[in-house]
Amino acid sequence: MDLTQYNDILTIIFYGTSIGLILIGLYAALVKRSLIKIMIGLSIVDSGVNLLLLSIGYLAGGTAPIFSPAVIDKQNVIMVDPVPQALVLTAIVIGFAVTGVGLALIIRLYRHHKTVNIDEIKNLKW
Amino acid sequence: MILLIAIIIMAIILLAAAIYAIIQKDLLYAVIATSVISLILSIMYYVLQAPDVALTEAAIGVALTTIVFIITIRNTERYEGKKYIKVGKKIIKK
Amino acid sequence: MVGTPVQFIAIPLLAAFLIPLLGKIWKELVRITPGVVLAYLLYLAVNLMSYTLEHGRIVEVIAGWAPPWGIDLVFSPFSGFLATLMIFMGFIVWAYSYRFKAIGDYEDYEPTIKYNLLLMMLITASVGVVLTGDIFNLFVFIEILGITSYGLTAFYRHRDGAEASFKYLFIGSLSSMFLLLAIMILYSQLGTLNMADIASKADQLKPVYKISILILFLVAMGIEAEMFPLNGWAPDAYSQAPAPVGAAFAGIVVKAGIYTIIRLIYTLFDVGGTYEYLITMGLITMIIAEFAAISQDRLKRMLAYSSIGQMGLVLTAFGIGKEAGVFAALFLMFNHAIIKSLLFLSGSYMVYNSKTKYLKELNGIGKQMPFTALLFSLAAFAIVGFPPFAGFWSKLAVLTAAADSGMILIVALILSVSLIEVVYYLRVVNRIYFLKPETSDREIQKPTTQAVLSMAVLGIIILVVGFYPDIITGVLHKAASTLLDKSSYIKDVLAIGQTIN
Amino acid sequence: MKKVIILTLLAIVGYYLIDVFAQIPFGVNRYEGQNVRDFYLEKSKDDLHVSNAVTSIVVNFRGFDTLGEVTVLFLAVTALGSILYRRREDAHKGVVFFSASKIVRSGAHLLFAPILLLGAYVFIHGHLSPGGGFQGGTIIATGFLLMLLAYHDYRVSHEILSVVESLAGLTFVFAGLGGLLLGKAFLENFLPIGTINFLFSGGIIPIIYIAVGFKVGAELTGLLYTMLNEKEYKKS
Repeated sequence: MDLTQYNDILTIIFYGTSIGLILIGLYAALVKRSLIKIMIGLSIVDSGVNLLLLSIGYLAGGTAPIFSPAVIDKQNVIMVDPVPQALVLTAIVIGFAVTGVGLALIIRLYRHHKTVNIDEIKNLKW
Repeated sequence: MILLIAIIIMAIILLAAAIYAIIQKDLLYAVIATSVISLILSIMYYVLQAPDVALTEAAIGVALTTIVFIITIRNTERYEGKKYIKVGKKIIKK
Repeated sequence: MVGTPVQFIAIPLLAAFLIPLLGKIWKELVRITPGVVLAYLLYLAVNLMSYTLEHGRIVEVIAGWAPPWGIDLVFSPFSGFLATLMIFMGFIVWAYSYRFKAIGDYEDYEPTIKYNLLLMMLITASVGVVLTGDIFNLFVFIEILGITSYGLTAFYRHRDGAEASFKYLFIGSLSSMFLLLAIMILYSQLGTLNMADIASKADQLKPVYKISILILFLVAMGIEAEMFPLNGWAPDAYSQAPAPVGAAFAGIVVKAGIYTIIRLIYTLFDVGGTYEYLITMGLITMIIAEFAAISQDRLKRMLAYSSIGQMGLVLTAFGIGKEAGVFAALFLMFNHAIIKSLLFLSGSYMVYNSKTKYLKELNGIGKQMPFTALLFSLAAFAIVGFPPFAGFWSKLAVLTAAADSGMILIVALILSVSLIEVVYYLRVVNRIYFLKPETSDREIQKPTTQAVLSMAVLGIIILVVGFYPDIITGVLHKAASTLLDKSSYIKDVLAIGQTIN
Repeated sequence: MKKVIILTLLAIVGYYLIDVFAQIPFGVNRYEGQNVRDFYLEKSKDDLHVSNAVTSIVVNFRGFDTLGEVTVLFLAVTALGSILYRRREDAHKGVVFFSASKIVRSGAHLLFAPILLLGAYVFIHGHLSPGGGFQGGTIIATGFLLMLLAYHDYRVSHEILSVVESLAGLTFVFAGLGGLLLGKAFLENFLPIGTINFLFSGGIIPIIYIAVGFKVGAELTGLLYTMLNEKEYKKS
């Protein structure tokens, strides 16, 4: 698949989508009053950041950074940057871990307060 | 060209799903929307030549994150806000 | 040399993976292992410290790929000093919580295992943050720090720990997002993640990127360092977490946050006005926190706000810059770690049996718990900076540094804020000794032997440093000059690359 | 009012992000001369004989990050267990859930073994093809998830999980310390590197990735199990 000629459109698509995801997620995380909605917002933000990080490592016309038997002997193969991919891999796993802990906290808050609405959980000032 | 159109459509679905996820009051649907986001993201990662990340996102984002959210919703409440209340097995508007 | 810096991370990890297995053999091992590990690390840290003071930085390469390709750990007088301090405080906190009742009184052993694991990893992650020379590795350690802090804050089931913890988690996730964005922009511009390499290439960076990276970084790390608008999580987390964990937050975690800000500004790059910004934010943080502290009616929240105020003072001192300012800041960090931890440790035994944790329940407790109350008042006198105690010298150092730089306004502000501090600490001391208790038949929880010993050690350190400040100032001067010497940092780290490749 | 403030804030953040990222060209080689990307690609092929460059970065060049990442998962499971912990007498008074229908149960049974096999395949071939310890481990966890959902009384032994987890973690750390003991750096390869694109290549990299696979699989299974058992406070 050759997308080199559409690079300008792709720039807008990838950067735009990821920044859009970040903003939508931030909006949900800051405005919504339901704790679960807040976690959904945070996970959307995470996805946006990951897409942004990955788009930075992309090279037009590059192949995946894998020296498979089909690629290994060819000269002048352009490969996309593997470093952001490794970083995103780490970030996804860490994001999942944090989401899991956050949701466990929500379950425990629900045990005590029988609600997941911030406005009704106010023992400490929010 | 077809690929480009496919990417554009995916980007639109991605943003639409994100907006749907935050305006939907039924949290279960919102969570399904986030899993749609993850699914499309994993295709996008593949387009960006990152099969490793695509596989991770598909496994963690689509499957595990969704299931963890669903477990939480099952243990807490399904609807956002105070508009809905559960009477017996039915959900009614207040 | 007895070992290498990587052991600071590898040994606790080894122990962390072993602890669940060891618990199956003999349950007591779960409690003992972290202490043994921390004691060994302390021995190692002191040894490496004496080596590095003589011979300069120790740079360790991981996986055999020299900087800028691989990850490296840097043990310099500056980072080594902080690491040693953290491990020492970790050991004290471990000793204090060895038989802490609220942690181990469950019939099954699960919580004890989890508490010990999380506490040990909290310390390890802070040490990792301080030692690492790679910016993405820093992110990973900060995430470990975050996860352990969330878990420990919500450790008690009967309190509002979960709420405080969720607040912390929410802010922490946003912070890690900002940090990731900053790393991303940095990588896209310079193509490297190694701090020394970034510092040497920083001139190629356009000002717009520099500013955006700095903003993202300061927002992200201001959260861990309790900088002004971002410290809403701190009082809740401090007061809801188990007492030893509160001490660990004050003594260890905050230091890691401050360290990252300082490393970024002093080593990587700065733009014009960064130091003034640090001074301003530090002063605002300090003033707001001290005013909040004086209006608190619960002991732990008061201590938490006081801790935020002290961190503001540290930031101000770092903002003053030069050798004197950095020295004063490091001295303050050392004193804050020791004294504030002692306040938390002794204070929590005093409020242990009161249900509401209000200050008024402390009336006259000094007669029932003479030793704990004595240590608390010693620490209170030390932290406000009364002359023969440790806190005096650090405050004096800050004031002289500010006066030397001609910032008289700062001197005046620090002095007036100290007055507030004196008022609310003396109010508590007065309450402890001279007011009549409201109820006479109050149940008293006696501190365990380990807790008494650990508190006594801290008390002795306060006295010793107070009378002979020279035993610590030599190290601090050396650490301050290492931090300021940016070019030798770059040279030392990148030179390893030349010797290996 | 609060919404307006937040929207303005978001507008500023958005404008600023677009402003910064508009200056970073997309899909263009930005680095000149010697850089990290080319170095990693070259060394992965020539020095480590690992065909998947992402794997060699994740496990070797930046293996320390991965060690931290595994620790994050480990601690997340620990913290989650501590957060959801309750005394024995409080637990087990939950409502009984219905098992899934017979079709689903047989289907789950049929799929269980192939899913585990797929997971193992993915992490064993992590250095040759896309995938690796994290992906394979997650696939294994989804296999257990299927069984947990199909059978309400399906039990996973916590003992076995924690033993597997600990052993896998120890393997990772010992593989790292092995280099240190042999006079090399922590996590440095000390085994023969084999031929590229064969299963036995890459020295300690496949070993570490297999350990990661077991660890992640056990951890995520434990996490799901802990959360799924959290059911008695359901409104009744």
